[in-house]
Parts: sequence; C-alpha cells; structure tokens
Amino acid sequence: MKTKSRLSSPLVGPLVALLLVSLLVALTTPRFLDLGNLSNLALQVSIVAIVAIGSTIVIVSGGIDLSPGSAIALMTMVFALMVRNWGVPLGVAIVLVLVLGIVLGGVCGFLSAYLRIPPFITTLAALSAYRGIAFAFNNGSPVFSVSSDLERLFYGTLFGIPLPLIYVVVLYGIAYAFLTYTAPGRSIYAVGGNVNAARLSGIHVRRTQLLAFLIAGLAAAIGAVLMSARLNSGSPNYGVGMELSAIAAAVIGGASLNGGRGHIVNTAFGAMTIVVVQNGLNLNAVPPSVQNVVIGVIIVAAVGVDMWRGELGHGVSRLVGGKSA
Amino acid sequence: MKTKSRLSSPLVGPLVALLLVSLLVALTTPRFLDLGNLSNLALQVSIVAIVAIGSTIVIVSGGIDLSPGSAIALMTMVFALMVRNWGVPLGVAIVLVLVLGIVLGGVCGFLSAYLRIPPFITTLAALSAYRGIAFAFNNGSPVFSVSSDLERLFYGTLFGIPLPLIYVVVLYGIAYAFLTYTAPGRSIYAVGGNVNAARLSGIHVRRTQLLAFLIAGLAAAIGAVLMSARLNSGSPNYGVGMELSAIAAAVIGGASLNGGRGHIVNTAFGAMTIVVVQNGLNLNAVPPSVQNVVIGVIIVAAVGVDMWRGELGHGVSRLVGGKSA
Amino acid sequence: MNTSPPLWEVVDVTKAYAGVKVNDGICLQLHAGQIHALLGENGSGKSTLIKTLSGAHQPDSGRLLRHGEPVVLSSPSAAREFGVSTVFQEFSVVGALSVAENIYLGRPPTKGGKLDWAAMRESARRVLESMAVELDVDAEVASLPVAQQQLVEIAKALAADASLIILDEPTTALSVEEIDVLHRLLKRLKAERRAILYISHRLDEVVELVDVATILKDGQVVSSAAQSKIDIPYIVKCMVGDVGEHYPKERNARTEVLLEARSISTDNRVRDVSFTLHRGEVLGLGGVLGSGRTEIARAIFGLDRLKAGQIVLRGEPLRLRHPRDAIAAGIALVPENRKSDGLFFNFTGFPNISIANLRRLGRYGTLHPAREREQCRELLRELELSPHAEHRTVGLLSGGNQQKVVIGRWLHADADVFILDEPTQGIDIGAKIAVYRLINRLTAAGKGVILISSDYDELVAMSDRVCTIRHGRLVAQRTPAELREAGQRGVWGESEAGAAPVHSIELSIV
Amino acid sequence: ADYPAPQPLKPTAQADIGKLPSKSGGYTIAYMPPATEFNYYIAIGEGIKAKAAKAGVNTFMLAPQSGADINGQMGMIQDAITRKVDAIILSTHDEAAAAPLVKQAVAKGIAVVIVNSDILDFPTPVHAVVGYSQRKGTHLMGDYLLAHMPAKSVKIGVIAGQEGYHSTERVGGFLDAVKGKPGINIVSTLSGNWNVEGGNTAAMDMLQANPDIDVIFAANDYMIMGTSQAAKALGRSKVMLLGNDGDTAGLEQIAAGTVTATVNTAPFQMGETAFDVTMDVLSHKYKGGFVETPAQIVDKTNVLPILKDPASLYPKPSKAY
Ligand SMILES: Nc1ncnc2c1ncn2[C@@H]1O[C@H](COP(=O)(O)OP(=O)(O)OP(=O)(O)O)[C@@H](O)[C@H]1O
Ligand SMILES: Nc1ncnc2c1ncn2[C@@H]1O[C@H](COP(=O)(O)OP(=O)(O)OP(=O)(O)O)[C@@H](O)[C@H]1O
Ligand SMILES: [Mg+2]
Ligand SMILES: [Mg+2]
Repeated sequence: MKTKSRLSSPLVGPLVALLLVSLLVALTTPRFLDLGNLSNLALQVSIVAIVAIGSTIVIVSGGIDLSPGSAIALMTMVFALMVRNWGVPLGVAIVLVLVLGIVLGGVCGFLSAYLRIPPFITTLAALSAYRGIAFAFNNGSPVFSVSSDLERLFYGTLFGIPLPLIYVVVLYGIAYAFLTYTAPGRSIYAVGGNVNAARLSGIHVRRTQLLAFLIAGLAAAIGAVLMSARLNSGSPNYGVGMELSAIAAAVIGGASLNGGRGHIVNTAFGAMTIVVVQNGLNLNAVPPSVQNVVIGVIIVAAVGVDMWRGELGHGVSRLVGGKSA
Repeated sequence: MKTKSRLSSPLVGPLVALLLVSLLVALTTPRFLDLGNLSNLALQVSIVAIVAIGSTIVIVSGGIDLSPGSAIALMTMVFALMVRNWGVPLGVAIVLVLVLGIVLGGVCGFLSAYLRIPPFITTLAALSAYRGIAFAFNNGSPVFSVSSDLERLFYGTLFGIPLPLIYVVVLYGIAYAFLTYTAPGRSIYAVGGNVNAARLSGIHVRRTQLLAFLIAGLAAAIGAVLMSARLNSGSPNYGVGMELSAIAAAVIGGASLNGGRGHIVNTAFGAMTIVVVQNGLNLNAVPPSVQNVVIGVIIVAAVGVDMWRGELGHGVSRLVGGKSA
Repeated sequence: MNTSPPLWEVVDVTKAYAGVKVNDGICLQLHAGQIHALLGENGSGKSTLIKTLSGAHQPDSGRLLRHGEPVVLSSPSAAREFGVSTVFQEFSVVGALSVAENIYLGRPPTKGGKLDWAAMRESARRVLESMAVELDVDAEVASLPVAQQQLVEIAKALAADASLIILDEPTTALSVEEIDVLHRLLKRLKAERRAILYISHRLDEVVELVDVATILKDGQVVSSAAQSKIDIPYIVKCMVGDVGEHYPKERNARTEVLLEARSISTDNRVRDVSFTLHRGEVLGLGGVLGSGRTEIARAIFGLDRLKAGQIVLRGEPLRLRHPRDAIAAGIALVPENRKSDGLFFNFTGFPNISIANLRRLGRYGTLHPAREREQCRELLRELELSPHAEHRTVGLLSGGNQQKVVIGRWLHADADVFILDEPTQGIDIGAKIAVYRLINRLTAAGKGVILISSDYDELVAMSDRVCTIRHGRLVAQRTPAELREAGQRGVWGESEAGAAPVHSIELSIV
Repeated sequence: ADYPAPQPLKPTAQADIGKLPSKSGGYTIAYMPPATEFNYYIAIGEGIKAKAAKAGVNTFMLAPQSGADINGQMGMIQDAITRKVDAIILSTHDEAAAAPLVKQAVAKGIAVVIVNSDILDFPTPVHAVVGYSQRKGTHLMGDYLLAHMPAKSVKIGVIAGQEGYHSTERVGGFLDAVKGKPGINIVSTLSGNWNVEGGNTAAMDMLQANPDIDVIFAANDYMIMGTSQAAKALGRSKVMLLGNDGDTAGLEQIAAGTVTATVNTAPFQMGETAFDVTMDVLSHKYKGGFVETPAQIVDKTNVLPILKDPASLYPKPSKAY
C-alpha cells in the first residue's frame, strides 16, 4: 500500500497541497489568475524548480546538497565575465558553464562517494568555499549588462509560451525518464534505499553517488545560466538560500531525507507551492518578515500532511528499515 | 579497536587537529600567542562554542538543528527591548530569555518528536520563521546601547580570566556530566543510535528527542544573552550562519550525523579550530573571499581525517555487521 | 499438566494493521515454571502478539491478565515493571553503545542519582558469564557479528531478572553450541519457576525444549496449548498442512568441477582454504559461530581481497576486485543478514528481483517496465512467490517470501554458483521446504550451491559434502553419512580431532 | 585639505586627537566596512586605496562577506586591534555593537574614523566622522520626483531594503519629501532585500499587482537595476525608476536610459576624503568633527561627465563614454 501511495498514484498529495494553496491565494487576490501573473509565476518558479531536480536526485541517492546556491553565484560570475569581459561567444560560454557546474558538483560527489565524507559536510564546505571563490572574481563586484541576447534566453517566448516554462517541462521530462527508464536512474533509488544491498547486487555504489552530484551540478549550472539571463548580470550575491528552497521543494514533494524515496514530478509541485505562496504574499504586499514566517509554516504543514498520509503504509518498513529520522 | 578509538581515548583526533591548526597560525603570526590575542580568542569562540553544545546534543540524539542562528536573532531583539524599552530588570530579562529559548527549542522538538516531522524540516522552517518574527519587532531596526551592565557580562573578567571563558568551561562541564552520568543523557545516545531499540528498551524516545531540542534552545538562549552583551544591542541580523558554524564544530569534533556518536568536549575543540583559523586569517588580513574557501577546506579536512582514522576500526566490522553509514 | 492459576493470560486479543487482522481473538495462558512455545508460519502474527505482551503496542481489543488481574501494558517500561522481558526478533540493541550499556539499556544502575558505570560493567560481565559467553563488555555492539549481537540481545533480556521471559526467534543466528547453552539456561530459569514464551522456526530445538505449544495460523490459534502435541509432524501439520518430506534432498552432483578454491587466504580470517564445487552439487560449510564460513563466502564473492591462493571458475582463474566481478562471472551471494544486506525496502518485489541484472531489462542502460514485469512474473510463479510481491514493498512480505525474493534476484541474474548463507534463517517450515526444493531445482539445472547453515540437520540433509570450518581453516570434508556417525554434539568443536583426509572424498565423489 | 569644513560632533562623541601617539609616516590603516557583499563599500575602499597608494601608506580591508554578520565584523575589529594598526576607518551597520571595541581601540591609541555615516553622537568618542546623510540624499530624490512628475497624478511603488536603519532612513527621506504632496499616491511597498535578485522578484509581483504604476523608487541601485529588468520584461519601459547610491552600473543604466535617476553619493570620493581626514587625524592636523560628503541627483542630463572620469569611479565603467 506504501507502493500504491509511492508509485501508482504518488502524485496526489503534493498536487493537492499546491491546488489548495493556489485556491487560497486566488481568493485573496483575483489578479493571481491573470494570464500575466501566471506567466510571471512560470518565470519565478523556473530557476528553483530546475535546481530542485538536482537536489531531489541527490536526496533520493541518500545524500543532501547544500551547495547549489553558492555554486550558482560562482557560475553567474564566471559566465558574465566570460561573455562581457573575456569575449567568449555566448553559446560557448553556456557550454563552459555547464561543464563548470558538473565539475563543482563532481568535487562534492567525489569527496562524498570516494572519500566517504558525509555529503552534509562536503556540501556545507562547498557552500562556504564556492561563494568565497565567487567573491574572488572581479574583486567581488557584480558584472552587469552582460548581453541582450542573453536576456532573450529567459524572457523570450515560443508560440507565446515563456521559454523558462518550456525548459522546466523538458528538463523534468528528461529527469523523469532518466529515473524511471534507465539503469543508472534505478541504481540511484537502490543506493539511496540500501547501500549494502546495492553493493552486494553489483551496483557501482560510489559511481552512482557521484553521478547524483554530477547531475545536481548540471542542474545548478542551468539554473545559473537562467539566473544570469534573468538579471542580465552575474553577482557573488546571487542564489543565497537557493539550496534550502530547492531542498524544501523536494521535501514538500515527498522526497524522504533517508533516501530511496521521492518522485521527481512532485518536486515541481513542491517548488510551485513555495513560489505561489511568495507570490500571493507579495501581491498582498505582506511584509517580508511575515512572509518568512508563513513560508516556514507552509513547509512544516506540507511535510506534516505527507508524513501523516504516509504513516499507515510506512509503519513496517520504518520498523525493519530501522531508520527513522 | 573501534571501541578504543570511541570510548577510551576519543579526544585525540580533534585535539590534534586543533593543535596542528594553532601551530600553523602561530608560525605565520607571532602575535597569535600574545596573551591579548588568546583572551581575544576566548571571547570569539565563546558564543559559538556554547551554541554548539546544543547542536551536538541534538545531533547525537539523531536530529539536526538549523534554527539556533535565527532563534538567537529573535532572542537578542526581545532581550534588548525588554531591558531598554520595557523596563524589565536585567536579571529578570535574562531568565525570561532563557525561558524563551527553551520554548523556541521546544517548538522544533515537539514537531520533530511528537508529529514525526524530520528535524531537518522543522528546524529549516524555524530558520525562516524565527528570523521573520525577529524582524517584526521594532520594525526590523536593531536596538542599540541596551545597558552598560550588560556589556560587563561579556567583557568582564574574574581573577583576570575573561568571563566568557569561564561560562564555556562551566557549561561544557555540566554538559559532559549530563551526557555521561545521567540516565537522560545516556538515553540521548541510545535514541540517536537506534530509535526502535531505544523504544523497545523502555526509553521514552519522543521525550528524549524533545529534551535534546529543549537543551539546544537553552544553549541558543545563553548564546543570545552573550551576543547581546558582546554587542550591547539586539538585532534581527545577528546569528546569521551560526547554525552552520555550530554544526561544523560538532562534526569537526567527530559527532556522527547518523546520531548516537559524539563527544561533547571534542565539540569545544571543533569550535576552537574554526575560530583559530578565522583569527589567523584575520591577523594576516586575508580577504574574506579566501577565508570562506579556507574554512570550507578545513571542515572537509578535519572530518576527512576523522573518517580516515575511523575506517581502520570500522571497515571490516561494518560489512560483517552489515551496517554501513 | 500445570494446574496452578496462570501467571499471565492473553484473552481474546485482536490487532490489525491497515485493516488486516494479524492477531484475531488470540487466547493463551503462561504458567510459572513452564516453557511455552508460540509457533506459526511467517506472518502468522507471533511477533505481533509478542509486541502486545511487551507493551510495544496496544491491542485493538482483548485483555491481558496477570495473576488473574487485568493489566494494561501502556509501554515497554510498563511491561518491564510487571516483570516481562523480551528478546526481540528485530534486536533491541544500539550499535553505537557498548555491550554493557546495551545490557542495561533503559535501566542503568545508578548511585546517588549518578550513573554507576563500574557496577554496570561488573554485572554485565556476570550475566555474560552465566551464558558462558566470552565478550568484551566495552566492545561497541556495532563492531560485533550478528550472532554475538543476538547473544547481547539475549543477555539483555536475562539481566532484567523477569518473571516472564519472552524469546522471539532468539536462535536464528546461533549454532548448536550456543543453542545448547541457551537451552540449559532456560531450563534453569524454568526451575526457578519463571514463565517462558519461546518462538522459533527450528522445530527440532522446540520439541526438545518446550512443555506446551500454541500454534497460530493467519493470526488465529489453530492448536491451543491443551491440544498441541509436542512432536514435529503434528506441529507442521497445524502450521502448513501436509508437506511430505521435510528434507526433500535430490542428488544431482555431476563430476564436472564448477568452482575451485586453491588455498585462498584473506585478511578477514580465511586461512589457506581449498575445496572444489562440482556442477549440481551442494557443498555444505559447517562450523561454530565465527568459524569463518561467512568470511569464505565473502572471499569467493569478491568482498574481501585474496591475500594468497586462487579461485578457479569453469577452469578459468578469477580476479575478483569487487562483488561485481563475481556476479559477472556467475557467482551469487544470498547474504546471512537479509534485512541489512539483501533487501531494498523502498522497492516492491520486482525491482528487488531485477536489480542485480538490469541489463536484461533493456539495451544501452534502458529499462522496459513491461519486460521487467514479464520476467519477474515468470520467476514469481517458479518460486511460488506470494503475488503480493508485485505490488507491495518487500517490508510487507513474510520472511519466507522475502528470502525467495533475494534468491529470485540471482535466478534473474542467471548465476551459476549460489552461495546461500543461512538461507532458511527465520523462515517457517513451509518456506524452508520451498527453499530446499529451490536448491534441488538449482542443482538439477547443473548449478553449484555452497550452503552455509547453522541448522545442523538441514546442513547434513541437504549437502552432498560437508566441510568443517574452524578458525578460518577447512579442517575436514566428509559425507553426510560420515557426519551422522560422528553424532551431533560438538561435531564442529575442537573435541573430535582427526577427520578424514581431504582428498579421500574427492575420489569417492568422482 | 580639499574637503568641506568639518561640523563639530557632540562633545561626548569627540575623542581627543591630541592623545594619539605622534608618529611620522610608516602608517598602517585598516578599512573595516560591514560587508564585502555591497559594492558600495568596495568603492569606498578603492577611494582609500587610490589615495593611500599616492601617499605610500599601507592599507588593507577586513570585512565579513555578509552585512548580516555583525558578530564577524566585531571579531575582525578585535583582531585589528590585536594587530595594533595605526588607524581604523570603520563603517558598521551597528554602532552600539561596535562601541565597546571602538572604546578599546581609542584607548589603545588607534585613530578611529567612522565612514559612510552622519551621526554626530556616536555612542563612544571617535576621532572623526565622514559621510553623507541617508535621509537628505533620498529627500533630494523626492524633490526631484516632484519637479519631474510624469503626470498630474502618479502611482508610486516603493522597494525597500530588508527592514533596518538604512531602509528606514532612505525610504523615510523619500517619503518626507513627497508625502501629502498633490498627485502623489504610494500604492505598494515591498522588500527587495537590497539585491538585484530580490528587486527583480519584488518588481515583477508589484507590477503584476498594480499594472498602472508610474514610478518605482528603490532604496538602492541594485534593487532598481533588478526592477529595470522586470519593467523591461513586462514591456513597461515608461515607468520612472529612481534609485540611490551612485553605483557605476547604476550610472551606466541611467546613461542607457533604463533607469531614470539615482542619488549619487560618490562612494569613491567619500573614500578619498575619509583617507585625507584620517591622515590629518594621525598628523594631529585635524580638529575633529563630521565632514559631509556631497550627495547629488544624477539623471540623463548630468551622468556623462561622471562616466567620462573613470579614474574617480569604482568599479570602472564597462565601456568608454
Ligand atoms: N561502507 C564501506 N565499508 C567498507 N568498505 C567499503 C564501504 N564502501 C565501499 N567499500 C569498499 O570500497 C570499494 C568500492 O565499493 P563500492 O561498491 O561502494 O564502490 P563502487 O561503486 O563499486 O566503485 P565504482 O563506482 O568506482 O566502481 C569496495 O571494495 C568496498 O569494499
Ligand atoms: N507495523 C506493521 N504494519 C503493517 N503490517 C505489519 C506490521 N508489522 C507486521 N505486519 C504484518 O503483520 C503480519 C504478522 O507479522 P508478524 O511479524 O507478527 O508475523 P510473525 O509470525 O512474527 O512472522 P515471522 O515468523 O516471520 O516473524 C505480517 O503479514 C506482517 O507483514
Ligand atoms: Mg516474528
Ligand atoms: Mg555467518
């Protein structure tokens, strides 16, 4: 029955949460449902939603990633400098940033998987170090007005659909296919579920753990490119707190911090829930202080509901798994 | 041999790390060993070291606490307002803050222990919410020049020994006694080591988990009082990132994020290691960007060394026992 | 029979999980000075009843009487107050703590409000002595092999000095020697007029130990203490109906050598071990706890690197750097610790089966769910696996079905050499026989089986040859016949010295 | 010295310059802003560096990365005192917090000059204060709006920083000027957390909620730049965008016409002035007091001359003007 709630119809919970929140906001502000505001929402959710793909995959693999926020800051800086100051063509620069992202993720992955330093630690260190490096460029000053072509990457539309929305749909499609229809994807669930059993089943445990971080790095890189495009600039201050929003999205989406459980599509719903709440609060000009409180409550509530739904099904495996957070 | 490394002489690793780092700094800056600088160090380490007592106990109990930074901000605000604007006598105000701390910790503890929402989530929410509440006071402006008596709490000395140093020693003494010589203290290790086993052994699991958070709240409150005293003010901006430094201190001190393992005294060494590094970098006027990188590297290195020391003992048993982190 | 009023009485207790009644109106009486067996297939509700009796959870309905007085066991500590102590099937030890602390977990001795470490370690030592167990009370439990952890779990229950002692499968990981010691201990406790409730799937040990037996089926009592005859055929009949031969051994050994170990040694206790495994043969490994059988399995499966010697498969020398290499060569390991090393509790049955051979599910690392379903359904039929395996996470399957899933994994991976480490540990007689038939199917298909078992009868009955392992050395190889002559007691121990020289059997087989 | 005559500080706030050790040359000066995350403080630092280089004085910057890390800054001040520098040019978000350490420094014979501040009553005596008035600056911006009203009646959105002194002062100054004046309607106030990202998000939502907004005032240039991105994205290029600081990038956007105007508080020059004052303090030439540095409204009409003089700008403009 856990299976039911996890695999066959696992999408219900978080989707319901999202709809409830949206309904609430729609009632308080008619403007919420304006086409304008909806595409505005799409723009706002896109970056965190994409970063959250990585966070989810790392969480499912049994790890945690605190680094994407800082990694994004670093990458927007490098990206902006490449394009504006070092005369690297936009296309090439994008490719290089994606590579950089994979490298940054790889560092955490290597330390966690091969040197067996807990991911919480390696990525905590990266959280500090990557932002430090970001500040070392252009001695800490943001790089503005990078290139107008760049902006189009974010603000452009296709058949009237905002590009970021398209990116999100495509990337989630790919992530879903990867996790569901490929061996490495399955391995990520296996390693997150039971490292020992995975090793004894011949799975490349370390390689799989590393892979999860490489993907997270790539996702962060895409997020960085979009961030630069959105603000047409790079800055060592970008992405502060992004890691926590991304993790929150995954967890609101029902991913288990014990690893092995989580449905990527729900992460998208989780991200939307967060953004809808923020948007609703902004539309009503609620002061940021109150916003923080509300966000906090929402996170707990969403997870609480999911836990509660889970209880029945989880009982056993909790017991045998012997792991309970 | 694992037993040895864990029970008989667990203090070696982190202490060695601390001494190595100190030696390094001493070589680069003769001034490091000035009496002035040493008491300066004592002042600097005191707050994070005290907060880290709470973080360690929560980690040992199998949880994690991301809230102390924000909780401290909130408490310094309330504290400063009580003393300066609401005319509450200093002594009373201190007691009230300690109570507030216990309440703030209790909220996270209750949600985690009794509603079974993962501590990572509840305290992540608190991280957001508590700071929000802090900003709601005095419409977000810091409260300055609270009281000159207050300052003395931090800058005063006893027989020439800086007071904060005395607080640290006393509090760690209490924490050590609690964890080693009381039933609740041992229960915290048991619950962190294996929830189900603890439950079946008649330990009040949820009460114990709650207790850990209450203690963490109290520790944060003491930290808040000292912070207010040090800065003779309260501000919603205080304590940003404190939770991570405190966790880092615990982990550098060898506490296992899987719970059940960790020696409180080592947490003090962990905290000192961090502060000594920062101090050394400041004395050499190393730019902040580089500092962040160095901090990151230190964290990984310290944990890496500890891991590596463990391996010898763990490796085999882990797989035979079929248990691996 | 015992006429004095019962110490404890379970009256009409019912407990349901997610609507499924796993205890349904259960009644039984526990008398002081009596060893009471609670028997039943996997999933028949034994542990659930135990948890009720130990205050681990509350029954949905029904009552517990102590000396005829109704009592409520609101928590494990409450149960302890009433003099109940339990050896849990899922151990209740904390790996991160020392042996001594585990034995007094939840009720450490104190002096003036202060924990008395010295006293704790001293009394812990005494308890272990009484069990004739040699263990460093300061050792971290996580660093001990499963069997010793189980001994700690038992010591923990005995230390409580309770009037009712419940043991839920206390011997799964133990071998003859430890079991004997345990039984002698239990008989002494019985003489001290304590009540003992004993659960085990090892019927041979049960019949020799217990006075009365209550047998469950699907959560209901099918044979009360009064009715139950204490003999294996009766018990089996009640549990699973007619099963015929308990050890349906087929001899399929061929002459062709499949696997050969040539004086292999590892850093993990294996010393200069040599043997050959023929196609269709079951090679049993016998020995006391920690004799190094599991370690030999680890070496052959590539988990421990070889320090010396060579492993030869189908005439080809193997280089094993990682389990992967062994799997690729067609070697399979069914680990002794199913829960921590075998199963993925986040998966349903099918992904658990296919995980070791994802290549079969599609080319270029892709997976075709349809293909997976079809392949696994076929295995499901072949293994007589519960149909629930398709949709339920394996945590909800019975022990027997869980074991079948793990074995099925290696059938799916089409392995040639099967290392079965304690394959029937904790599974019911019906499931055991199913596993034996599976072994026969394997050997009939010309596969080789290395069987590690602490169940002496099983080992002797199902093996074609039995190697005696002692301190990581292979000290003797004999046929089951020869072993039976040697008799059971201390058969693996130092006692009986000169065993038949290794080569003689080689000839006898060929 | 080429800076305006100092106004006296409150007696309680003026440290005795005569008490400083007299030492000729070989000075080490620590510049200690509250954070490196704000370009503004880097610019001040560059001003100091430029002059120091000419004067052959050794300076270094010590600051936490985040403006929120008050505790970190205090630790650094402590370390600077330990290091026995000759002078500290200090800017802090939290005077009271710094007070005890400033007292220590002064007692140890270290010259303390407060920069980017206009408070005449620092909680403990200091040797000099250099800066401009937050309120006055944005008040000018209010007046500018009244003088350049795009319509008879305008709807105004305000993007504040995170609650706190700077936000209150700057927004306050702007509101003082415009509140109650004819045709002024403040329709929305949101926080942009001082950075481009936050300004962008806030502006997006603000423009969604109030499609008819004519003017947006942001409490710093980063947030107004984020706003200009949002306005552009939503095709609202006619919205009048008002910032504060005089950040180079902000000035360039004014030149490009994507931002209307800002309060140029010339951080680079402020740094130069702070250095001159500090040197005069060290050489006992300074009589004490507060030196007010200029704050001036810059829009399309007067931005070019500033951009044409990159020597006194930090960071340098992205292209030559
Ligand atoms: N927790 C652990 N305890 C002891 N040894 C371990 C542990 N984890 C890994 N190892 C050892 O490290 C080696 C690699 O194990 P693992 O299967 O995790 O790596 P892998 O994923 O196969 O490596 P790769 O992916 O690079 O091929 C094995 O020899 C294994 O014994
Ligand atoms: N916490 C739980 N939630 C849901 N179902 C459970 C739970 N615990 C046990 N069950 C189910 O209840 C039934 C009885 O389980 P129980 O452990 O009592 O059987 P058992 O007789 O002890 O079996 P075994 O001999 O394998 O130990 C099984 O079908 C099991 O799957
Ligand atoms: Mg059971
Ligand atoms: Mg074994």
